[in-house]
Amino acid sequence: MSTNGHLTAKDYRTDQEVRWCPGCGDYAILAAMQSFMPELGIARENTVFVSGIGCAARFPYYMNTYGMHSIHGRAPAIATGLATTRPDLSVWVATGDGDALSIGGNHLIHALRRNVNFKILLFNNRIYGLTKGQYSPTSELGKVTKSTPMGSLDWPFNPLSLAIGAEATFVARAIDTDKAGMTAVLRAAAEHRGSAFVEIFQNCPIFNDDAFAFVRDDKEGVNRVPLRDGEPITWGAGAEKALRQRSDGSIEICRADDEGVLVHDAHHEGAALAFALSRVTQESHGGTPVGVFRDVERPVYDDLMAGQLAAATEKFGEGDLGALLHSGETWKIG
Amino acid sequence: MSTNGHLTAKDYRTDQEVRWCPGCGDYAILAAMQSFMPELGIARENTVFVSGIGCAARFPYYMNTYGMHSIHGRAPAIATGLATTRPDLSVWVATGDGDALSIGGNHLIHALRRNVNFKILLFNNRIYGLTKGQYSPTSELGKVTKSTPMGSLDWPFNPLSLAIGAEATFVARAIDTDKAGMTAVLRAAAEHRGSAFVEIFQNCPIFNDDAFAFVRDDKEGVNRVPLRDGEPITWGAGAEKALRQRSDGSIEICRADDEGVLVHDAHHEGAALAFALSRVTQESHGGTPVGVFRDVERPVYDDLMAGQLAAATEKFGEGDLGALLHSGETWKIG
Amino acid sequence: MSKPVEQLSQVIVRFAGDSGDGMQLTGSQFTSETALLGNDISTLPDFPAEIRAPAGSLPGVSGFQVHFADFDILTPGDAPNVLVAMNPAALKTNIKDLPKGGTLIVNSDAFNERNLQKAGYATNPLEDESLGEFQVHSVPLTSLTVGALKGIEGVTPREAERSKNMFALGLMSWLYGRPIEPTVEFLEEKFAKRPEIAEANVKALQAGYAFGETTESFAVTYEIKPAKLTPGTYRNITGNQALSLGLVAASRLSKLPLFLGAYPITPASAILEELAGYKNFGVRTFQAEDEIAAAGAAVGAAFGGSLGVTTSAGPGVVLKAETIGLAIMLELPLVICDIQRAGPSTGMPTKPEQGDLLMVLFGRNSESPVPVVAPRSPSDCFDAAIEACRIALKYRTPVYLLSDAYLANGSEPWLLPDVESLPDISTTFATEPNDGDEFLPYLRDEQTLARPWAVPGTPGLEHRIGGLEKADRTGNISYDPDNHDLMTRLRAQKVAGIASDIPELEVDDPDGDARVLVLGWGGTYGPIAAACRRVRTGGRSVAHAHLRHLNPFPRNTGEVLRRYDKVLVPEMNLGQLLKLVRADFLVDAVGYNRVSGIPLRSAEVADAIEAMVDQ
Amino acid sequence: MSKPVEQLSQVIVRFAGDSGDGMQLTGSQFTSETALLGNDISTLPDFPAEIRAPAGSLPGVSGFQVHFADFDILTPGDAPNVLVAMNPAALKTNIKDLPKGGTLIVNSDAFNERNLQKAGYATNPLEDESLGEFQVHSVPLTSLTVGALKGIEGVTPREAERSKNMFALGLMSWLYGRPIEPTVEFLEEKFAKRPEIAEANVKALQAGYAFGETTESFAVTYEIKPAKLTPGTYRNITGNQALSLGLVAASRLSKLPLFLGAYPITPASAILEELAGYKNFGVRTFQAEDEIAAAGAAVGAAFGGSLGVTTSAGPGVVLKAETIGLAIMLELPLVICDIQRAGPSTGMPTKPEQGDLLMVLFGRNSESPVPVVAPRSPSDCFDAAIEACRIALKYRTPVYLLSDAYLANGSEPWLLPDVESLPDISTTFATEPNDGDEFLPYLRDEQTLARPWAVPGTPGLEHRIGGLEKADRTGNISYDPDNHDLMTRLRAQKVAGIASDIPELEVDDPDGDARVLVLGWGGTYGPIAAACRRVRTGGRSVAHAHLRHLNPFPRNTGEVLRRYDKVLVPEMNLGQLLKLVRADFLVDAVGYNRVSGIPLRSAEVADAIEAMVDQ
Ligand SMILES: Cc1ncc(C[n+]2csc(CCOP(=O)(O)OP(=O)(O)O)c2C)c(N)n1
Ligand SMILES: Cc1ncc(C[n+]2csc(CCOP(=O)(O)OP(=O)(O)O)c2C)c(N)n1
Ligand code: SF4
Ligand code: SF4
Ligand SMILES: [Mg+2]
Ligand SMILES: [Mg+2]
Repeated sequence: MSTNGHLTAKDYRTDQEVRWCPGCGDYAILAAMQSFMPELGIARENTVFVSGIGCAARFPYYMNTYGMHSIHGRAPAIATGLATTRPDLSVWVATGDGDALSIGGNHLIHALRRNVNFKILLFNNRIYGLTKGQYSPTSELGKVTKSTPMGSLDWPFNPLSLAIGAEATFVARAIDTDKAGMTAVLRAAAEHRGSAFVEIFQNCPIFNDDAFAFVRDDKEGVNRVPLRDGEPITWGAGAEKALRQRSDGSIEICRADDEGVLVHDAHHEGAALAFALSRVTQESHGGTPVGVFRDVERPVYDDLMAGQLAAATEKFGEGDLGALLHSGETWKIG
Repeated sequence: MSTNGHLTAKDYRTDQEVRWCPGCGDYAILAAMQSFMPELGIARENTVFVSGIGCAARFPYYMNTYGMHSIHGRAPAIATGLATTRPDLSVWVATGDGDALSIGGNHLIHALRRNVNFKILLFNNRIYGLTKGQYSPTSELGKVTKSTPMGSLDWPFNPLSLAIGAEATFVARAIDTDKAGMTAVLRAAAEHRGSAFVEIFQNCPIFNDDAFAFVRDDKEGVNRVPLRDGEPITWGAGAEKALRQRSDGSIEICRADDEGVLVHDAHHEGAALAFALSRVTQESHGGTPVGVFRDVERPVYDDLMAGQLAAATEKFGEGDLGALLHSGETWKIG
Repeated sequence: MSKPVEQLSQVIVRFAGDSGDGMQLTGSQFTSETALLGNDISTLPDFPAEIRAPAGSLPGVSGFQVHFADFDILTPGDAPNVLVAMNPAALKTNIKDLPKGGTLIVNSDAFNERNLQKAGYATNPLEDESLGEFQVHSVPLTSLTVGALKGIEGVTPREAERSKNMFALGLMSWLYGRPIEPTVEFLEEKFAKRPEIAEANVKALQAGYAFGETTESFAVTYEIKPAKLTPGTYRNITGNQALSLGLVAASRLSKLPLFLGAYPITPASAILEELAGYKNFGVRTFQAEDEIAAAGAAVGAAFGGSLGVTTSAGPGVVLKAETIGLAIMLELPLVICDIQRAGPSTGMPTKPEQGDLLMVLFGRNSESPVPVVAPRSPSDCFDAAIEACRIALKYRTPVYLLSDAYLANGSEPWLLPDVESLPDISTTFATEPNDGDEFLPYLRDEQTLARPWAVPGTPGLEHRIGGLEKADRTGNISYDPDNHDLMTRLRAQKVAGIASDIPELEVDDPDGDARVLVLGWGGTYGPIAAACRRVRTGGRSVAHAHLRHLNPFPRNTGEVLRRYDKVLVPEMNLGQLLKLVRADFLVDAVGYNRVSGIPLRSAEVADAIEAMVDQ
Repeated sequence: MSKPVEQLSQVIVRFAGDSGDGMQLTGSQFTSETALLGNDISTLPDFPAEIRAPAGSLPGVSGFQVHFADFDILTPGDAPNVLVAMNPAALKTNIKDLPKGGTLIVNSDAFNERNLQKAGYATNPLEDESLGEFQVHSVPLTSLTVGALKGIEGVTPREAERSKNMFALGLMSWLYGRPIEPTVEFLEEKFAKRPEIAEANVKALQAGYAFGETTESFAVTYEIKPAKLTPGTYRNITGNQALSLGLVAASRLSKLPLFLGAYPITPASAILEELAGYKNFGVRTFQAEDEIAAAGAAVGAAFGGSLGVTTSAGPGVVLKAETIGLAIMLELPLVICDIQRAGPSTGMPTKPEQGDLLMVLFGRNSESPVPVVAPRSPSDCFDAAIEACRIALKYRTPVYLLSDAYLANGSEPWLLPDVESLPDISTTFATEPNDGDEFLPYLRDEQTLARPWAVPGTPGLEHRIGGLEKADRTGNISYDPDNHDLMTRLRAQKVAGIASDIPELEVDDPDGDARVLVLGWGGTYGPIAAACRRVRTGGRSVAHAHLRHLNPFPRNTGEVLRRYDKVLVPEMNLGQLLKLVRADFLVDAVGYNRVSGIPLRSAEVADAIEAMVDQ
């Protein structure tokens, strides 16, 4: 009675009323995910969503798969245990910028370096939504929020730079309302064996409205820099702008017909280019790359673990409990 | 009765017997620190060492300053509270690869992004020393240790890449036995306002002997790539080798007289070059850069905090408790 | 031609509506108006669960209850006498609390098909029999408001509609004879930048007031005489506000700068947010990456000579345990505020509970004693915060302050203290060697057993402390068995000794002949005291003692308990204080336990007391 | 010409030397030899504090105590009869434990000026009067060893010197008539790759044995008859090994793969290290980034259908509290092993304590009940681990297993169980809807109150669980007050109900007329039972009951306690079980408490019992 077969987005809806605020970007992400899931061809019962706490973290309740709404920041740790013991499952983590980067930062970076086989969707709204509007680790410096009436003092993380610095094998960015772009990224993430890290720009109309208006509403592509593997990185209304690397390692804007325009190579083994691209931001360059920054192969933690179990069994035979208890120096009495 | 004035290394010794194993690299680091301290010209009583737990974390007991040997991984958090409230102090964190990168990873990256004014010395021996030899987050993949009899499965962190990805403003590397090099790095770290992150290659002769032999014993500089600000990056016995950047953002080895040899610029605002340099490793390039990778100015958390306090006082006047209690809507009875 | 005025002693009004309906504002303005009349007041908001649920849905209902009277009152009331329901969902979720014969005012405009369906009503309750037992006033609040606001320039129909809460407030103000001037002032200030909105709101308010006067729906209006309160200046205050002010006051009284390390969490976030506004008091607020860092930073600040404080709720407080253990070993002052909420785990984040008592006492590895202080009412959070800081500073120890979601969000009038009357809690840093030429960081004060607090920057007192067991006096690392036993006992004695430095447990037994003692602690003071009143009104005697110090207990606690035949311990948990007093005093006390995420109902507590008295 | 043989009933030998002297190996080989003779044995290593201290220093001393006898023994012994001290530091730190008249064997070669100074001896104790009350055998172990090994090719002088521990072992083996063949075999295997080293060690061993026979220093040799032990196959085992094997066995018995999430910490690391070697048993060990992740991963694995386990010591266990709270809400099986060590905070990491009982019971926010199981001896860790897993799986709940550093590192002969005799603890996953067509994840088993365990991959049972309060049966999020009260009580009842599924508390009262009951728990079984023996030998009666289940208590616990006039509760803490039994059963039990980081001394416990009996 597998649920595999001809599923549609509807099959992924649960009977729970969706309780995000009207206009929340989370709706669009949910819709995109529910539409994308059938394409994956994985049975519903073999799919698991794990989350921490936050608005974003309500996600599992709305996906008609297995799911766990756990505790704040710990979803990557829980998913690690699940994915490592159940390689047959498709495991997804839904998390927010506070959940993933504040309290859960350590689990995130360790999951990424281990390359455990699950996909992390970070709903970045640059604010703590659920606790009603304190600044988050991605909030811009000087942000005035409930907890920072005179402006925040902390320099924000760039989630992609952090992930790349943490040895991530797959790093991408999408926008809540860009269904096509997000679906492409989700597809690539699902295809990637190992940890995949996807930052999704998500609007929180209640506490941080229009934080990403510059790309979200950018229908003409004036600000969106699409990354397409193997293609030159160009953008603008007429694709007239482009990126190229300076000799000092940083990236500058040039014209599309200039020499040395960067050709995107998501599969490049070295992380330096992906890192440099992650530093291209609206503030610094007037453009925001979206798409897959990095997608490289590296041994996957769960596979390696399974491999060691197989190798040990090959070498010592399937464990025999009686023999194990009797191992070491024994002696008989009576 | 300030202890400032003409101090020597001896003044920084405590009456506690140093209890590292014979031959431990920690001794050299301690000696270098004790020699360097007087040069700083800061009174002993204004210096504080904070540590977590581990062999490295015993460091404060041996420095005749104020000190706290706290709990595993939390030193950066504790130092944040101290440095933020006491800008008059020189605060140093001594930590190990397990302490800083495993359990304490989150506090580390947050301290770095905030740019709190303290200096972090990470004694990297690529092993858990104090708990007697389990692999650490910097141990190489496949490492056989007590807890990984068939080899470790986790891809290691590159501490410098992680720090740069976490928006660190100062990132450097030194070697325990290279007193001159280490002192130069300590000096630069001390001069840097904000968080400074220094990885020190430290030998653990008991559980991970010779992990860094390739640079530690490299008196001829065959493997050591010294980073000198403003100078071309060259090395080798006759300084015949050099680094240069490929168009794909990665770094390659070339000859010192080739074109395009990288000129080191630790103060470059962009983090991309420092990141690329952090990817140059013995395994990948046959050379190991040491020295200051990155050293840029950015507003310091504690300064910003002090600034807000001053601005608020300027604006509202020094707080008056009576007036505060009576603020809001009040009414009189009787 | 004004209507007849009826005298009442007390009224409990509950405003309920959609999250977007502005019920919190309505409630608090009604409170302000009422305060000015000199009534005693107690209020309790009922926030919807964490996320803004869709408009009109059941989880989206927001409520605010105001209890006011001509005597000193103790709680916001078990159940309202008057319910104002702005939509069907608000009616649905609140009507079960309204007693028979209660007054119900509904916005009939909101009872359209869509809203009825969202609230799960098959038929319109205004049109069937279901509300038969209440005095129903069905008022088309929305259309009346929109009608009243016609012609104000620059106000959209939506904006006009949104003023309907002010219409409701106007109507209620009329009904209970509250002056609307303070609200007019408030609105004009709040919307100073959009005068047309101010105008709309004021007009709606006035229209509501006028509607009461003219409509036939309301035959009488009510008067509640001022209460006989202690003379002085009052302000209405919530527990979280009072706690924050208490911390600022403690900072001033101790002459130490306040450092707060916190990570946002319901229902504690408001303290971080409140304190972030007191920078001109030298208050530093640090929003940490997590609760561990928040506590750690507070310990670091304490080491540096600040008054270190960290705030959270249960799921965050557990994370601080290892750090508190360190502070116990370091013997540094630290205050940990736990605003308790319903659990376990994430539980019901917005709801109160008293579930963390045993956790704060025992939730650390090994023997790690800590004092615990718990406020009894919203305004008492002020004094309790100062008391927690006093103990922390004097005894160089972490102290837990146990508030809860009920105290945190509830409010009451607070008789403002004279700053001069507040206790001097100043402390001194060590500046000199304390043993000949030497400085021994663990040489204790003979009386308090506190160790010296020598802060960095003090020449000659350089020393190192840490979490490993330390030798008595010197503080050096020690593995000596007898030393460990000694230090373990010294740490315990230090905390136990605080008993001689806190007031004795007082008993409220007005009749003097009670055989039953009710023992409570912390936030249940109001409901228990109200229950005792009720029991006494019913002709029975009962004694009430309420613990503010949970560790150590006041020195006469055992004696008090043994004075009575029976002891009832009402708690919003499964019997945590109960366990402690049974263990410590071997009295066969009995618990009354409700773990419902709502404050104890005094009527139910009264029933339990009566049953025990009558046994 | 062999020397006279004297019969002894029991002996306690302590080997003490520098960390580099190989005392652990020496002790464990002496144990192996002794086991083969059929004596009962109990051993306890005494590791130096965490870091390898400089050679010859006091903190660098490493010890190993072996107690063996012709009867069943209960502890490694309070104090040695024989002390072997390899250097002055070892003498200094251990001599205070040797009773008057005890035998002292010292390596006189090591008593040079440098070593004496490092140990803080002003004069050489071998040359002054200070050792007058002992039977001192001053043997130049080093030079005798080096002499004996002359001429073995490829062995450096340093290596020869390092064999002196084998010389000492040989001598002791001769003295107590132990066969050295097993050690010869062991050495040949251990140094198979360096036969010259094997040869050196074997020669040293034999030389030591021969030395005993020939020297005049030793006049007699001793014999200890075999003990009457239950027939069967034995092996010597430490608590951590037994615990690890118990977990592997539980995995087999439950037919679930074992997943261990752990972060290294003394004294728990050995479990991670041990289990990492059982990959062919399908055991997955995950060395996490911290304790929170370790626990979290175990919860994730449990959700996926594994037997999820996490191990740590106090400072790590506190960090897991929030995650355990989640598991309580999720009602998933999980076993948390706490190898208790002396605290608070970092405390004395290598030393035992029973300080975490109240923490594991209460150290989480709100009402979050968990069963607790505590083994009583090293080998009992095997059964206790299976029992913890059984309860976790059957009741779908986290269970704490409370061992300690004493059990963890101590060893004793373990009568190997038949695999067939081990309990069947297999469990079943839900595979079908349980309410018509629907699957209700919180529909409980009527008897156990456990909810169904439906693992991902099961078609049709897709469901979502989480840490928010959930509605009875459906598991949907619920903020309903009555539901919360119900669920809180159901969770408590589920755990309380386990009382009917565990054995009654047994009382050991051989005389049958005891008026004093000694109640212990966990790792103090040995010392307390030995103390009771001693008391009875002294002619007094005393009863002993020892708790393995700390929550819930066995159903007859109250009845047992009330049967006696007085109850003494000896603990390695300040009275944690004491508090619980006083609260639960209102008995005026009294504590005997030592918090010294060393096992309770049975002589002292006996004194306390006698004092109570004689009162
Ligand atoms: C241990 C703990 N600390 C704090 C909280 C309170 N809390 C819940 S969600 C959250 C942050 C939410 O921000 P984010 O992850 O960005 O999610 P969003 O709501 O913005 O989607 C916080 C601080 C908690 N539930 N648990
Ligand atoms: C909460 C907690 N978890 C675990 C430990 C045990 N522990 C102490 S130090 C350490 C790791 C030490 O490694 P590292 O930081 O690299 O320092 P090193 O000893 O190598 O210098 C561990 C796991 C602890 N003390 N506290
Ligand atoms: S608070 Fe923001 S993030 Fe949360 S549901 Fe509302 S709009 Fe979305
Ligand atoms: S174990 Fe290693 S790191 Fe620790 S003191 Fe010994 S040599 Fe140094
Ligand atoms: Mg967010
Ligand atoms: Mg290390």
